[in-house]
Amino acid sequence: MAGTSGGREGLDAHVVATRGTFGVDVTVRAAPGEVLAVLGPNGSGKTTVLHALAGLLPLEEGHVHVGGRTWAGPQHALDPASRRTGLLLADHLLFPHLTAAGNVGFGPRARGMPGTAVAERVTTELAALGIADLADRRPGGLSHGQAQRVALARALATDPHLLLLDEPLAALDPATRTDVRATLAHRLAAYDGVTVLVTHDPLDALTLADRLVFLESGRVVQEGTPSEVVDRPRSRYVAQVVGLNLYAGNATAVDTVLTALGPVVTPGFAHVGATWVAFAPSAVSLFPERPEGSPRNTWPLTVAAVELLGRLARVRLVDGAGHPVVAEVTAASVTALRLHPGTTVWAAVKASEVTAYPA
Amino acid sequence: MAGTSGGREGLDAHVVATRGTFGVDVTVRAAPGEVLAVLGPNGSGKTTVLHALAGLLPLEEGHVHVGGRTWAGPQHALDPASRRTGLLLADHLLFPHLTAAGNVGFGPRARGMPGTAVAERVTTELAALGIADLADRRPGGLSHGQAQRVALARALATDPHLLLLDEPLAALDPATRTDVRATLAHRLAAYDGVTVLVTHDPLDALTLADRLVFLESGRVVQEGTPSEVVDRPRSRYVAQVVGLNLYAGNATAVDTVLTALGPVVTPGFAHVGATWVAFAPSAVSLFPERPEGSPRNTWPLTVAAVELLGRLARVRLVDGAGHPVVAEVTAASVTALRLHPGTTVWAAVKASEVTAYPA
Amino acid sequence: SSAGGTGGGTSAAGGSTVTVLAAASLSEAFSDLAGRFESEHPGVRVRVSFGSSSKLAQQVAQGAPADLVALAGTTVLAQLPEEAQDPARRTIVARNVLEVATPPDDAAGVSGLADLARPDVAVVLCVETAPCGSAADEVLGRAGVTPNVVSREVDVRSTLAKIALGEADAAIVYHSDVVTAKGRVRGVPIPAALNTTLDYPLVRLTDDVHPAAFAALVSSPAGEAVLVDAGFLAP
Amino acid sequence: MSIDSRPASAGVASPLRSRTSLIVPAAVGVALVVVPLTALLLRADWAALPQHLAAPTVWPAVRLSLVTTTTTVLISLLVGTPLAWLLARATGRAATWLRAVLTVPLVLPPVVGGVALLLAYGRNGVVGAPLDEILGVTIPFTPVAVVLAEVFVAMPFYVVAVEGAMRQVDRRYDALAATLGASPWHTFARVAVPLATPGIAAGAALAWARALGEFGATITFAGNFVGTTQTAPLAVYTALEQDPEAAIALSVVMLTVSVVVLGALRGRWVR
Amino acid sequence: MSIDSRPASAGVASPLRSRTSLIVPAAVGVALVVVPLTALLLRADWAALPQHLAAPTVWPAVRLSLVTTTTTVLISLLVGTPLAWLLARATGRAATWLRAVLTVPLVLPPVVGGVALLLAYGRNGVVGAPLDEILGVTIPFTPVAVVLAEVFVAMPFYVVAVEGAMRQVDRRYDALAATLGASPWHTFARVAVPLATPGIAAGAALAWARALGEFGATITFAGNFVGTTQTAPLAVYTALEQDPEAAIALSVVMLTVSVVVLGALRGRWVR
Ligand SMILES: Nc1ncnc2c1ncn2[C@@H]1O[C@H](COP(=O)(O)OP(=O)(O)OP(=O)(O)O)[C@@H](O)[C@H]1O
Ligand SMILES: Nc1ncnc2c1ncn2[C@@H]1O[C@H](COP(=O)(O)OP(=O)(O)OP(=O)(O)O)[C@@H](O)[C@H]1O
Ligand SMILES: [Mg+2]
Ligand SMILES: [Mg+2]
Repeated sequence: MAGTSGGREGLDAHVVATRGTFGVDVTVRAAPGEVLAVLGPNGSGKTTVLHALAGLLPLEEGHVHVGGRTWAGPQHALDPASRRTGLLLADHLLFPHLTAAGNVGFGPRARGMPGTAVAERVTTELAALGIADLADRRPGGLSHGQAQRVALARALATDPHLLLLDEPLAALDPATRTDVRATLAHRLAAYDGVTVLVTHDPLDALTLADRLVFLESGRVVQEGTPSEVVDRPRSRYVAQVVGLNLYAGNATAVDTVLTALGPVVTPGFAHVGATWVAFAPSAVSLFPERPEGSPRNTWPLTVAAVELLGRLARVRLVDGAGHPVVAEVTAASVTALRLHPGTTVWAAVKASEVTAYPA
Repeated sequence: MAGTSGGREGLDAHVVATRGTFGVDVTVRAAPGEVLAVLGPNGSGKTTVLHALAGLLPLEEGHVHVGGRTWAGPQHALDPASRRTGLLLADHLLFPHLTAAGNVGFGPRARGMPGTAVAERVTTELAALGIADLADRRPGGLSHGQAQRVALARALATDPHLLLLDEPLAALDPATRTDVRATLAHRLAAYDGVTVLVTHDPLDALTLADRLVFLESGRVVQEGTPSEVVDRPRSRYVAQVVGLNLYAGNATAVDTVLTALGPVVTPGFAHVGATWVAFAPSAVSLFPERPEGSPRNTWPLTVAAVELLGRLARVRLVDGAGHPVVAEVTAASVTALRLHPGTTVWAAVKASEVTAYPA
Repeated sequence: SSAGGTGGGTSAAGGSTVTVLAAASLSEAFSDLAGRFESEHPGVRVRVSFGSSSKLAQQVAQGAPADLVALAGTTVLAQLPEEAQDPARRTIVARNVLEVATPPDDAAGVSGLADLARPDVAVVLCVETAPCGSAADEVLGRAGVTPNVVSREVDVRSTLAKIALGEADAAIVYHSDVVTAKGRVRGVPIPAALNTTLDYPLVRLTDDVHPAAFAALVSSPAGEAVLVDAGFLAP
Repeated sequence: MSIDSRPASAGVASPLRSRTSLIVPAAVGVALVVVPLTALLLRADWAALPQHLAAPTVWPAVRLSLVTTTTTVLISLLVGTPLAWLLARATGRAATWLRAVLTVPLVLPPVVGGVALLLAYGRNGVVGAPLDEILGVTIPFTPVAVVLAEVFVAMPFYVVAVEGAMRQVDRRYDALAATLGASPWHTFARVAVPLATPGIAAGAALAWARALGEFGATITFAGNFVGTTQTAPLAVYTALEQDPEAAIALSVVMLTVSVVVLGALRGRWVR
Repeated sequence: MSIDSRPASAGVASPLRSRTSLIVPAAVGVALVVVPLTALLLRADWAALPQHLAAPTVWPAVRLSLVTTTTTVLISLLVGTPLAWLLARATGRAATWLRAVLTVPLVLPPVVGGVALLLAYGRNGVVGAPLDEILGVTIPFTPVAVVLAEVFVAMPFYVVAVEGAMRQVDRRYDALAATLGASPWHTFARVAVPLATPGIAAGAALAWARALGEFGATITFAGNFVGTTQTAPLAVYTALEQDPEAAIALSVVMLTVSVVVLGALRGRWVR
């Protein structure tokens, strides 16, 4: 796809739109070639933003500039057909009357590509996603994951200036997902337009995206590079997604933060006031009795749930006031500690495993 | 749902069916109250099996016995309306003209439940999945994940004798997914019918299911309890899903297996002949030079791809003949070893980290 | 040189055509006469279109390319274009009288106008606005008979259908209609003293030779014979 | 997740040429219908209209038309909807031929349709004769005959249109309803009918309009008696024999009524 | 993933009662149409059929009917399909009223329709007069007039039926096609038309059948000239005057032709 699109100036959009009683007000910016992952809870407005960018939902305010051109502004809005987007919808919506090849070729054909070129392009796109043998199948004869790959191929085949992918990998089996993710990473690296990728899978976001945007209730709650977000989540939801325990607190001494859990000792930091405290579930050790020795943070907690994941177990705990702590321990410890909902245990976290940063 | 369904004798089905040129021939059995997870690559026939169980696809051979009754046999087949299934389809297919409440109440109402009881039931089901506030919304006004939860509520609301769930959690955000998974685990534990759960997420399978069935090309390739499967995968696909490196080999000495990668030293075992060898990605260490010391299995490999997952990185390597090895290392090592596609490194796995079992 | 229509007539290049519009009741007779004319005048085609008189009048008013129009009754003449209403342009080519029609089996036993007053005899008449309807009213009035009318049919065809299928026991239609029905209805004559006569004017809309010749054929003794065979009275 | 159907375009419409290629044929289509209607309106004798409408036959005819056509539409809905649904989901030759047979009344010249009705329900008819002998009921020349004629002529339009619409209802919804325990009737009433509503509305409009315009079968089968069987089109036709101006005035009124009824109903019903 | 539509049931059909509640009204519907047709077939004079069919006017009438009705359907497809699509996607009052106006020819007694056509395209008509003066073209009493009359009467059926079908096409497909760069025309041709095929087939069948049965407007506007404007229904009408048996025989033939054509075409076309 290299060189086919003119996204020299990337994406600059401020989307204010409503759907029923729900409103979004989101600013997204990306440099040419960048991949922007949009994450957020169900119903936070991710799809709504994609639709607004594609022109399927009118802006109430704001603008969409792509590659230096104005797709939507206060006076003027291009219709969807005049924007060059490649849109993959979460419920893929393949045209039921067209074969897989017909679906993938629809965009190029609609944009006037000659027949033989379309056929070639379709073959390439389908082969890249490992579904060349399904070219003549109608959507009715495809499995869910196969249909999703066809829809992805259809979005990619339009040489878009802006690629909008809504949960492109959700229906894929883990092995295929790895392959398609790699293919996609490869494609997107060579692509000079902007990609906006909606996903619920942190793995997708971390492996494919240059920047992450987290939405909640139609507003951006955090954005940054993957490592910024992973290291310093700034909302409970973000922390949950990247797999950290996160607490808001107040820095009271050079190395102690007062949180809902109680005072948390950290390796030290250089500021005062509102502070986030984060630590990984794997940093939490569980003991039947209050442990002695190095961990300086210990809390008595009650087990709420235990999830066995093969050799590992994820243990959800709560303190007396219901504040949650997630611990990751070996399956063996679950047996040894007789962990089951209701068990009371002591959790310990070393100060060196705690991260603290200003809110 | 406890006590409402008569699945005393569980599920005993042998499904032989075709869809176009594709055929499945699968035997599934489950005791009352058991949850059976069906996994497999896209297009392996998981949905086809569910449809056959629900009566949407005729059997060519075989039978379906549920709770001691024959739903389908050689002579005779109940139509879908006479089977008591709760079916959740992967592309949820909510009735577009009914509200969320109308969708959830459709089944109870169709089975003759009086109006007030239906309303109560609907409220309970929606509340359990955290979408009580969406009761009056039409599917057009729901987000993807919200719609999926409504569809799940609809399947659960029918008091089925056989619950068939096709990727019930795929569209949920990670936080909701955890919650719904917990709710579902709770529901299913109290449910005395059989649940067949199709999923691509090993986490769903491991946390919800009593037994796993892996399909490939319409045939069962492995089945067993989660721990059996996690510990001893018996196909490349299964190994990939549970996150292990797996090689077929031949036991030549008491502790060495000859595999495609070369001889692999194991902690020892008590048999000869065809043998599977498995080790976790996290057991693979990477070195710029051939390491000295304890690891007895070392191979020179080339990096094929590196995926950064926050603090961790997954490195895909191949040997000279293209056999793959996956390693999980810290993000720091990726920088230190300058790992990028094409780098040659040495991989080492301690013998104690290797599992070997007869094929 | 034309009165309301220009006709497809002789003016048309290559072979000439005479275009005739004729009342539906004339269809058998005029089809026959057209065939005769064509065999007597090789190279001349006669095209005849049949319809209800009022429809034909309307078509002429809207400029139908016709040379001749034959109407049932003189009342519709008023709907023709003014030029065509010139009495010099028309000749009466046939007449018709009313008759009582009954089903062939005559289950109700209708033997004359007076029987129409019996309550067990279901009578259908043409609608007042059609010539056969107003004429029937006139006759019944003259005879002092008040029949048990179940329907006022809009045209002769549906009136006859009711009788032929035995839905009604008697109707008042024209004699020619009974003749055309060929045994599917039975006719009971109405005394001349009570009866009325319907004139069939043939109006010349153009002055071309062939139409005039066709009009002459219709008025000729041979034409008269054909019309009489079809149940009309000579003018 | 639905895509909003409002166009995002606030001004510029770039694929104008392409839109033209739809609008031009559509405009031709509109013209083919509207030009003759306009001519009719232009030539109508508006001044004499009140006088024409005051004629004593007008109101009974309009009332009879409204009553019988409404009945016809109700019968079509009740009886034609299940029929359309069964046909839409039926496969096999029998269904194909039944479908074709049901379109026959569309093809039959209405007058012949009237004859067929007489042969069936008339005093000597296949059904009518026993009915007459046993129950003493005669159908022709009654409003029931008008309804029968209208149903015969108009219901096939409804069935064909609704069958097309029902076919377009995704079969997966039926299947899903069945797994939820819905009987065929429940699926029909709660799934197929609501999903095919636009088609049902269209079919009902077609049937109503066709019934309202029905002439040939009614005159042949039911006759033409003021107040009993003279519907509006028969009144128009009767007037046409003598006074075309009055007939045109009457039809203009009939049209206005029908446009208003259809416009109001469909605007509310559909969308 | 499609749900297979074959029923899984190999024998037992348990919700029989519920199925009955669909089948009974459907059967009533079938009876309402089939009983009169059967009566017609029973009373037809089969022995005389060959003789009736040998009449010299039969073949020209049938041929003219086939040619003009085919033309009418083609015009409806070409012109009515875009119109139906635009109406299906249009919102607002203008569209509502246009929709109602387009149903007027369904309501108009066909004879009045013929008068309207004469007023529009006749030599003194609104459009006809200039056409005659400038181009020397006259339309009435030609096969063109037959087609115009059939289009006027039948196309509205097509448009109404197809509009209903097009409305049922999920709007999300249009929107999706637009994001893929499809112009309105492309969306219409490649998405809307294929997805509405069952409705289009139904609409075409309706229009064809209606055109084939058309009588009143044709006889008024186009006249009744053998070979030029006498279509099959007019031939039936003319025969009815002299020999009802022949007329019925003719209509039976007409029906047979239409059932065969529709049965064969729709069987192939739809499904
Ligand atoms: N007609 C409507 N009325 C009220 N709210 C609506 C309407 N349509 C959509 N919404 C709401 O808009 C919100 C945003 O939906 P959107 O599809 O953008 O969410 P999302 O972030 O894509 O979620 P998901 O992860 O589940 O796909 C949802 O909460 C939804 O309920
Ligand atoms: N009409 C058809 N002709 C040929 N093959 C078909 C047809 N319909 C379905 N198939 C094939 O049947 C296979 C089974 O499909 P199924 O939906 O059961 O897969 P699945 O295991 O559910 O996959 P996924 O994980 O993608 O949902 C697929 O490979 C599909 O391509
Ligand atoms: Mg979404
Ligand atoms: Mg599937």
